[in-house]
Amino acid sequence: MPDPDAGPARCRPWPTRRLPPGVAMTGLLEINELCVRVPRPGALWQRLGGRNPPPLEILCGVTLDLAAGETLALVGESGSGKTTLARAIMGLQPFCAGSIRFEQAVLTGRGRRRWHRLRRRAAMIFQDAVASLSPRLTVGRLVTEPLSIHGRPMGDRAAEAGRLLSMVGLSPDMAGRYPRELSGGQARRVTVARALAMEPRLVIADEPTAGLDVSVQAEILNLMTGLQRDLGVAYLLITHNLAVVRHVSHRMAVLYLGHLVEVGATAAVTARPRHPYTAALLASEPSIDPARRPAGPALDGEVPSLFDRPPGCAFHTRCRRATDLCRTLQPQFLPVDTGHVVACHHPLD
Amino acid sequence: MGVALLSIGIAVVAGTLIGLVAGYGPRWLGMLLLLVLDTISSLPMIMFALAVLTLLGPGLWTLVGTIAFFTIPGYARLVRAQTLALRDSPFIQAERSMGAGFPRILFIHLLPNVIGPLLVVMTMDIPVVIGLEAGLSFLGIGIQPPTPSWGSMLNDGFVFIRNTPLLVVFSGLPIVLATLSFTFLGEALRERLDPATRRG
Amino acid sequence: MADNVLDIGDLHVSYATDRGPLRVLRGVGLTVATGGITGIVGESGCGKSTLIAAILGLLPGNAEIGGGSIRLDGQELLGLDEAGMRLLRGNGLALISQNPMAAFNPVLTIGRQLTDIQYRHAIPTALKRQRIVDMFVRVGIVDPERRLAAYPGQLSGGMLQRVAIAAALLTRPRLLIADEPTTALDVTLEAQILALLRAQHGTTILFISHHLGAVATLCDQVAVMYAGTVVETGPVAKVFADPRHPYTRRLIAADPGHLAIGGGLLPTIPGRVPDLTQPPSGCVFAPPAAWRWRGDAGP
Amino acid sequence: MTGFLIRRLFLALGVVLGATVAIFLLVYAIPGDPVTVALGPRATAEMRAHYRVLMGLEQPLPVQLWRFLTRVAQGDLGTDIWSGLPVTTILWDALPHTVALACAGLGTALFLGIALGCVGAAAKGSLADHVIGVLSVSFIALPPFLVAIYSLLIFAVTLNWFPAIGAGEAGNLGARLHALVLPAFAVGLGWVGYIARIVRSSLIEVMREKYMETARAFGLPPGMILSRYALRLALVPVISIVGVGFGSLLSGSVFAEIIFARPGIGRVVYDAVLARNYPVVSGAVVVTAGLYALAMLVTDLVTGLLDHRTHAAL
Repeated sequence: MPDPDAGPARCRPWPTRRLPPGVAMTGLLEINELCVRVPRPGALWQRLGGRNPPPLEILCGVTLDLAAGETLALVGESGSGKTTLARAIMGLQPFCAGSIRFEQAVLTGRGRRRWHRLRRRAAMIFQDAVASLSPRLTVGRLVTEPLSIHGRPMGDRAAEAGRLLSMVGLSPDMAGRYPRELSGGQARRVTVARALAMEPRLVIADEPTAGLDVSVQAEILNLMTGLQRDLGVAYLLITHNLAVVRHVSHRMAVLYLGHLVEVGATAAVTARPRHPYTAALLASEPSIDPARRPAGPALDGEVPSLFDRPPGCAFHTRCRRATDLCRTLQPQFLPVDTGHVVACHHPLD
Repeated sequence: MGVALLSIGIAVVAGTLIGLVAGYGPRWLGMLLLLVLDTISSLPMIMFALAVLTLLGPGLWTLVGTIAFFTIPGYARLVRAQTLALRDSPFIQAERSMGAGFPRILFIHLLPNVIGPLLVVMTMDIPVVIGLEAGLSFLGIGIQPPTPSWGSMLNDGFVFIRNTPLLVVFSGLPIVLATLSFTFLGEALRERLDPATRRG
Repeated sequence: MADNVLDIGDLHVSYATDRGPLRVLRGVGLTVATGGITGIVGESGCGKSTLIAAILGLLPGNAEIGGGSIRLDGQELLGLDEAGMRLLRGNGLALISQNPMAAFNPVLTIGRQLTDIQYRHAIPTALKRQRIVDMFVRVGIVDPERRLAAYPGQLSGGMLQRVAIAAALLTRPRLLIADEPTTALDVTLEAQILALLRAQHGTTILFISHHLGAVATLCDQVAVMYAGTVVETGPVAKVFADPRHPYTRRLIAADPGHLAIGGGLLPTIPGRVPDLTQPPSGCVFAPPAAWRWRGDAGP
Repeated sequence: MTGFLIRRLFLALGVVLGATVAIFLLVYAIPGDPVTVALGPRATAEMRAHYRVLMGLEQPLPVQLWRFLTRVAQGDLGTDIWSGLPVTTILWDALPHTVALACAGLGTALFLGIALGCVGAAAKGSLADHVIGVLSVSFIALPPFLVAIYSLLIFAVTLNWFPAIGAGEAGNLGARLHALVLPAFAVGLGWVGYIARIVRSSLIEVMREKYMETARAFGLPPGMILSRYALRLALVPVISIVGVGFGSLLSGSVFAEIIFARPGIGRVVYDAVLARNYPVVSGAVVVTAGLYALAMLVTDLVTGLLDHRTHAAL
């Protein structure tokens, strides 16, 4: 147990306890105690005096693993660090502590060659599909872009593009189009095709259905599940849509202000959330059944600013169960069930 | 007119390179280049051009070099701003996540998106530089006689402005026509390019 | 008719395009009962935004109203001139827009903008500011006095949406139009905003959303729009429990929210929304012949 | 805000310093012996040696540069080779004429440009908009010195409405203003077109923003919407252009000053260049660079007032 008087633990590594591997058969991706901090430039006189304010803690000691062929959903409100985690895994965001192990190769902050390898074996789908497509390239060129980056021989570029496009349910005729001529759903499919071009083991999908109509959302989700079944790719699915999480993910991890608060099998977590935040998140989701209207919002207030991170348990400012202990001491991760861990001093029953 | 095209061509190439480096390179280099560019644009162009041309002696290449030197900052700043706006955009992030290298990102993904607005500004600049060149010749420090120049013709006429005003009017007309036609050419080009760049 | 604040009958609106008129609204009929909350659901391109613009008289220049009527408390709005319309906006009609971040002018303070919308009232500025503070308290904004001096960029999205609601309520609207007010927000904030809107008893609200859960949570009545027409309308409980129109049925089925346990594939809506430059005659939903889907016999 | 100001101030100082070094190096790099250039080929060896020591030319480059910079920092720009007057005095006499010309030109340009831009944006797509568009483009394209010559020809020589040359009698404000009209017109015309275009496009862009729709949805009066909600933001790019423009306006005034024979800095530099009077040239460059830096600083302050978000940008 850390000393309760130590004050707010700023990015102190979490007590090292590996997560129970859950459904993991072969670890594809292991994230260990990952911390991301960004320096906060102070005022001029502060900089001259060499007294910069403490850096912003975006992610604090995140430990997660992902098995081949499974879907892990990462949920949390905006500002919880979901996208930062995804970017860190892809080597787009430097991290200050911790490690990422992908297919047994350890990746730290430096070393371009290793990231290069990861980028060949893993792919990311960005939140804004149209904006993530280079606007001056044709769709055919875009989907084959990873192949040419990694110098993968492809007999006929057009044929390869056609194959990738038809894999995601688009007509090969689309190859000549430009990103701005695509609809939201089509652009999304193109990004999926591009992500699958190198036959990756892992696809990180950042809000893959944000801004899409329900029917298109259903098509994209079906596409992703189908491809997982056929190709065995693992997904790290980042979303704030709990209905989607429940529908497509095997396990879920809940992030709050850069801390993981609960990890477990989706069915277990949604049926019986143990962290008050997870419970509130689940209760906030408007039900499609008018008969089950909530009496009031399950959670008051908003996520605190990163500039003003609360000491102790980051969630205590909004938690109805918070005690003095929560206000001073960061909770540790504790297993509550097989493959189900929670970081809370007073977990729900 | 050859002077104008030549100097703008040089300025565009140099400005693009500097702008790309300033926008995509390390932060300190960007700031340093920005300071240098600001300094150049803070130098009063015509006065400086006057000084340079008299000191180095008037000549075609001195003229071209001076004009190019002073038009570089405009292009470099434009390219830098565009690059800065694009460097954190999702599609560049996506390229990086696929493992694309620096030259690939720079030349295949950034440059084509920067070149549209650059062309537009370029065509708008040609008439300005034509005017400038004529102006310098008018002051007697551009292209030297006996090479004929619209500006020096004007200067010959200006001496007699009160007696034969028509001389001035007519020797000024080609300049007006040239600058105007280039401008409207540029406008037409802009109208063709702009919707595409906007949507893209 | 007096118990309906809004009464839209057979409204036709089309946009002039290069390919001929795009008929976005084709005979929309809709009523909003006094003091009630009516929801409109539909996917993008179904004409929701055009409908709002038509009610507010803010249709773009290339739009043409082809017929029908929009009555606010019995007063016909179509044919009203710009001055008459402006008298109604911010007086009888108020709008909460989709993206709270974009809804406020970024370079003016919140206090300034909320004072400006009370320009009709000939009361001292201090009193106007007091009214804003009172309203901020009512919509649950903590530290209301300080928020007056803040610029929109300094507030969070959830806070700004509360400010937007306060702004709308300040005008004591007869009809409050909420255009996807929770789309840009997190679930927890969405729940808070829905609860807040629910708590404004007596305010008539027209709530537009593509989120079925939000409509189910908030509204009394619902109208389902597809391709420029209202395909089904009725009390929320009835429509969601027992949808009669095939489109409504598929829309609800495609929403993963209705499935308690995940896995498998989601039902989708095959085919495309018809091209509204050449709308089909008869039922708009009929044309895709490929409607057959999982043994469903169709309409 | 304070931090922003200080940073901008440092940048302005850096720019002036850079300009000073640049002009120094340029003079240093003159082909041929500066002494010969200054004194002419007939000077005796003794005179040259004396002058060389006087100017500190026997010192190594960094020492000379340092001396030059310290002198400039103390406000000493050297001595006119021909008249023997301090360069500062000469420039100080010429400065008001140039500043007045630049301000008048810019003022006209701003007034006309904003008005035309507003009309263009309000009546988008109409005949008036097209006419304004074509006019603006033509204004930009016309070289300022031609505008000066033609306006001189039309309004001074032919119509005789305005004086053709000079800056007006000293002390007579009316005469001074009268003499300022044509040069200001010549200097500012190109900027009218430029500003009109920017105002038009940025107004149209701002009008499309979501918050403008909100303002309309609340029934705010159109006048208030235009002035308080739209123009304020639409003017931000205009102001930053004007800051850059002030510099080119200053140097653009060279032509106007020569053609209208006004005793401004441009005229002084032109004469000094022809006479190879280097101290005056370099002094003028330093002063104009200072004015430019000042204009940029003011611009940044004004944009900061109009849009508080710009503080964070630098």
